[in-house]
Amino acid sequence: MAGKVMTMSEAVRQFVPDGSCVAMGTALEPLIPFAAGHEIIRRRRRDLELVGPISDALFDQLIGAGCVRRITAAWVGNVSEGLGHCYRRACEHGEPRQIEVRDHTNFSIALALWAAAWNVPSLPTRTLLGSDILTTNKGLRATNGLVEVDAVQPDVAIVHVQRADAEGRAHAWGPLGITEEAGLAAHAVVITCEELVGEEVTLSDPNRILFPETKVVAVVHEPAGAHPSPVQGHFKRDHVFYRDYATRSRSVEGFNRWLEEWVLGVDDRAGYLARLDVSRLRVTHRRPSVPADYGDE
Amino acid sequence: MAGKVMTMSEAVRQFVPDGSCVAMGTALEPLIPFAAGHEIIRRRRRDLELVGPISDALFDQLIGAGCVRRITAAWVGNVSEGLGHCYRRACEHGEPRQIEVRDHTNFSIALALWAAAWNVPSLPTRTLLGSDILTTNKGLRATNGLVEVDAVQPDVAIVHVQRADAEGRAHAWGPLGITEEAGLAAHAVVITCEELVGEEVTLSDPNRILFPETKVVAVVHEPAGAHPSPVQGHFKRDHVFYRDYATRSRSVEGFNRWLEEWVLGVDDRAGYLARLDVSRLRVTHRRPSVPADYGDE
Amino acid sequence: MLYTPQEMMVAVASREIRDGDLVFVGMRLPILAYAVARNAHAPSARGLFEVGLMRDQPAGAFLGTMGDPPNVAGALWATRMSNVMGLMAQGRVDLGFIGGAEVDRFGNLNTSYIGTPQRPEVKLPGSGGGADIAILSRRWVTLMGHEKRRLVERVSFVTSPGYGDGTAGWRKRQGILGGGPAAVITTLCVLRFPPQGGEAFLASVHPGSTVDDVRSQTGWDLRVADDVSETSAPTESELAAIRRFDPEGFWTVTKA
Amino acid sequence: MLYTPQEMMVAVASREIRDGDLVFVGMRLPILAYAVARNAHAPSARGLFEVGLMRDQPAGAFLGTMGDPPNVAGALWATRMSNVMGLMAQGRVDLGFIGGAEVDRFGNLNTSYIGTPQRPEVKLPGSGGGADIAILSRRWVTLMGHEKRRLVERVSFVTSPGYGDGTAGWRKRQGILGGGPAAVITTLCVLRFPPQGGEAFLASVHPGSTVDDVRSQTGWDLRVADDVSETSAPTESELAAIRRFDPEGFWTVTKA
Repeated sequence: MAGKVMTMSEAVRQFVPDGSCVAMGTALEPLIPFAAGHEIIRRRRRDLELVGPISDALFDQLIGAGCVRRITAAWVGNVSEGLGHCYRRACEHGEPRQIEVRDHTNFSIALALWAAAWNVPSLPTRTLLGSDILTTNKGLRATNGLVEVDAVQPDVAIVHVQRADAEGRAHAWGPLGITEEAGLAAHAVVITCEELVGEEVTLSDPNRILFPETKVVAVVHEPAGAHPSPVQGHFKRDHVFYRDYATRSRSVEGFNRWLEEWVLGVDDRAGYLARLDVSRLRVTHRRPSVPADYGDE
Repeated sequence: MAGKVMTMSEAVRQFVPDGSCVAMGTALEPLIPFAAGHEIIRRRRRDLELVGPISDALFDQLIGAGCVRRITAAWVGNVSEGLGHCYRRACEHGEPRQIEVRDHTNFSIALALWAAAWNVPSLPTRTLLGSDILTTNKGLRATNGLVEVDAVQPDVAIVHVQRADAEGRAHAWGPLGITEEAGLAAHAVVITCEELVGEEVTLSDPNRILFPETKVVAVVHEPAGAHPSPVQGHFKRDHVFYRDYATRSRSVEGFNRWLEEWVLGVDDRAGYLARLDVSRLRVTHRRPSVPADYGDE
Repeated sequence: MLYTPQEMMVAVASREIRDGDLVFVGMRLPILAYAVARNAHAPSARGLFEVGLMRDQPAGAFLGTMGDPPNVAGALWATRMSNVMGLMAQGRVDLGFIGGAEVDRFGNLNTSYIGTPQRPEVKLPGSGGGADIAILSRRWVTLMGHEKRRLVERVSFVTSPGYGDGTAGWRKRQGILGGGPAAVITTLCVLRFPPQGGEAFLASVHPGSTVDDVRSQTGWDLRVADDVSETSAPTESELAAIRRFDPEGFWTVTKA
Repeated sequence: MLYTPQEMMVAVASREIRDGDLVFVGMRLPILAYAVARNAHAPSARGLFEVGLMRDQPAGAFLGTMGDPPNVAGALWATRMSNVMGLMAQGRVDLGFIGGAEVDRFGNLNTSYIGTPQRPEVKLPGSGGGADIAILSRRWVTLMGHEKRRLVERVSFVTSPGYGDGTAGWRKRQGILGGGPAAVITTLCVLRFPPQGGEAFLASVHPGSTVDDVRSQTGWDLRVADDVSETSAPTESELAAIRRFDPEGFWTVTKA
């Protein structure tokens, strides 16, 4: 298993330099690459632009840790709990730093990525008409009854999937949000996966492969790398963990203690998992898909 | 198996009236709904607009049979043999009738359908710049370094798939061409399938379902309904049949004899298959995909 | 029978769903409202979820988010968000639900900024799919706790447009396709709008509250319908359904 | 060793593929050219097919079309055409192949109309993905039988633009991203273009033909390179590969 396989630390070191534009959490609530985000925090990355639709807590953590220069997203908070307290502090008091916000809707951020995937400057849409979001994001312009959504091209899309092979052929299932367009738009894709499998698995179903392997620069085998977000067939969502984060992140001190406990105070995902019992979240009941027959002769 | 299941004859009678705009052959060479096209010919449908990318012989047959008013497509011919002789006669001599041609490229027809799927008047692209196709299709307009591709919204998309259930949840695999955007753009979708299966099969893999069932108006169980085009896991392409069609369709008389033999002279697909040995084309070697686990608890 | 204000809101919201509707189901309470309606008067209602799902029945287990595994198992379609939004842009979504932080007398929602965007007093999470639903669905409903600071004369920032400045034809002038807000369901009452849109009025008051309570808790001089009524309380079967899908009161019992 | 003109064309086409290239593989002969290159000097070349496929090895069996089942088995990606075209629009396709009916001295291709579009003498099948490849790939090559009526001074209809009117910077002035034609491979010879584009010149003549043969079969006063050479004949291994992937000569033996 050589190929593009590397550790999370190596992937972040190589492919998420300071100042990068990074798409994460592209499937909305499931498959959020928290392990990758936490490594970005540990490596003290700075001045990142984060691109996403609805972001469930991960963007809030990166903002609180001071990694973020700009948010280009439809929503930043905690889906089951409400507000993102670090996001609030950054926008309201510049704590720990000022950030720029480019508001989008879920639909418009998808179109911004499709524009980049097709290499056009913008795409038109009928959403956003009559919304004040048009006044705060100069990448959205109303023109004769439509809104032009400017292309957003991430330097890298970090995507957590159920399984991938060493060359980066990734299978993900369940709702995909804007995952496909994020990977096609980005200059490069980093895959983190629950299972690292052989190509006899991935190539058995080429329709399920998310991206052309030519876009994938790194494959990180990171089981439970999406915790506390859910992974179909592997893990349920850890609602309690989200609630604990929401409560503790209300104050800067509380957030910093949370960050020390779960991110800075551990070396890697293994260290994080050592402090946690994920077995209670593990999906035990199987629902295998009926195979498709790719027979050719 | 009630639901939306009906015969091909019933589906064409109800959902392909004279004058319809019909998308077919959206996966390019595979999965071409020949059985549906032949029923359209038998029912003497007239003044149709046909929408597709590269069309492999089916559009040529519909043109030769006098069903077609307009072609909105990237290519009409016989992929392994070359020219479409009925298409030539119609364009060159108005035989059997004049047709209007709205030339597209493969990329531009896909974008025209995405525009309809997203309900916008047009989408921009960087293809077509410098091509004279811009002079023959008024639905394509060069404007400041880009080309605007006007939306194309079929009344109905007819799609052949490997399997579907009675409600029209369809699974297709292999290259999809512009199938997904055609179904999302169209007002309605007619599914023809190799296998009619229960929802325990289709819902076992919701990521493989092509369209929202709310768009599907008819499901026709038509094994070998794509012959002579290939169907992954079921049938190889019948190259000899395409060659025979190419040879015989060189003359009007030859085409009419071909049409009598294979379309007008049979009542339905069963009659067509009775004149043919498809067993030599059947795929016998299996390549099942590795299942995806949709376990949730 | 005792019930919480959230249970009242869910019951009222579920009654907005008509049989056969394609419902764009938002976060939190609307997920329960769809489940309740589907199990009662709207057996053929389908749910569409922006995460990229369509369903014709509620999930078999509790959902903390629409992307939780039980919402995927048995789904009719698992796809990209842009495909789901495309259906809504085609006018195929009959009813949408949006959560709001602030609503004003013309049904405009603010989920972005309290105060100036440059230096807000409160930065709210943002639109998510809210603006998309407000602009593209045929009709929509919002749910929120009834507080004077949340029901305001005019929102400081219109994230999801209702009837704008309330003048006739405002939405059409913006080029908006969808029909606009049908109701604001709060912890105290239900506000509705004239058929052609415009200014919200008090349509019904939940049991235990009065018209005066509602008006005193509303940030503008709230109009009251001549036929203002009492909202019918959740039925036993509605409550049973709610408690089946939210057994621990995650959504329907106020947190301390 | 004996070989057919089509085998010569496939061998020459395969030599245009560089190791590591992402190749947009067109219909017919280019499918064989990719197979030959992949098995010889370009082991890491990948093939991209407009039908919606990416591969890193030739199909295991004969292909009548790129959508035949053997081309799907073992594919690296089976997807929508628009995704494949998007990659090309991003400049990620190194080399494309286009079949042409007519080519002119500036490398423009006509696959649409001979004569006027309103009432053509010959209606050709159309662009397919040809114009997309001509405009969006980094460089492209076309293959065609060498006949005077097919190699013309100026095509009557530009389906797939080469260097337009041949003036410097014509493609850039059109806003075209891709680099344009690199070679025209015919049954008699190979035409190439100056680095900055413009007019085709005779680069090499296939064994058995002469410069005069080629010029007399060409519809314009064809320039000849000072260092015009003889095209090297297909090697035994090239022919072996061609015949492995086209065992019955479906593509490489002229039909009676």
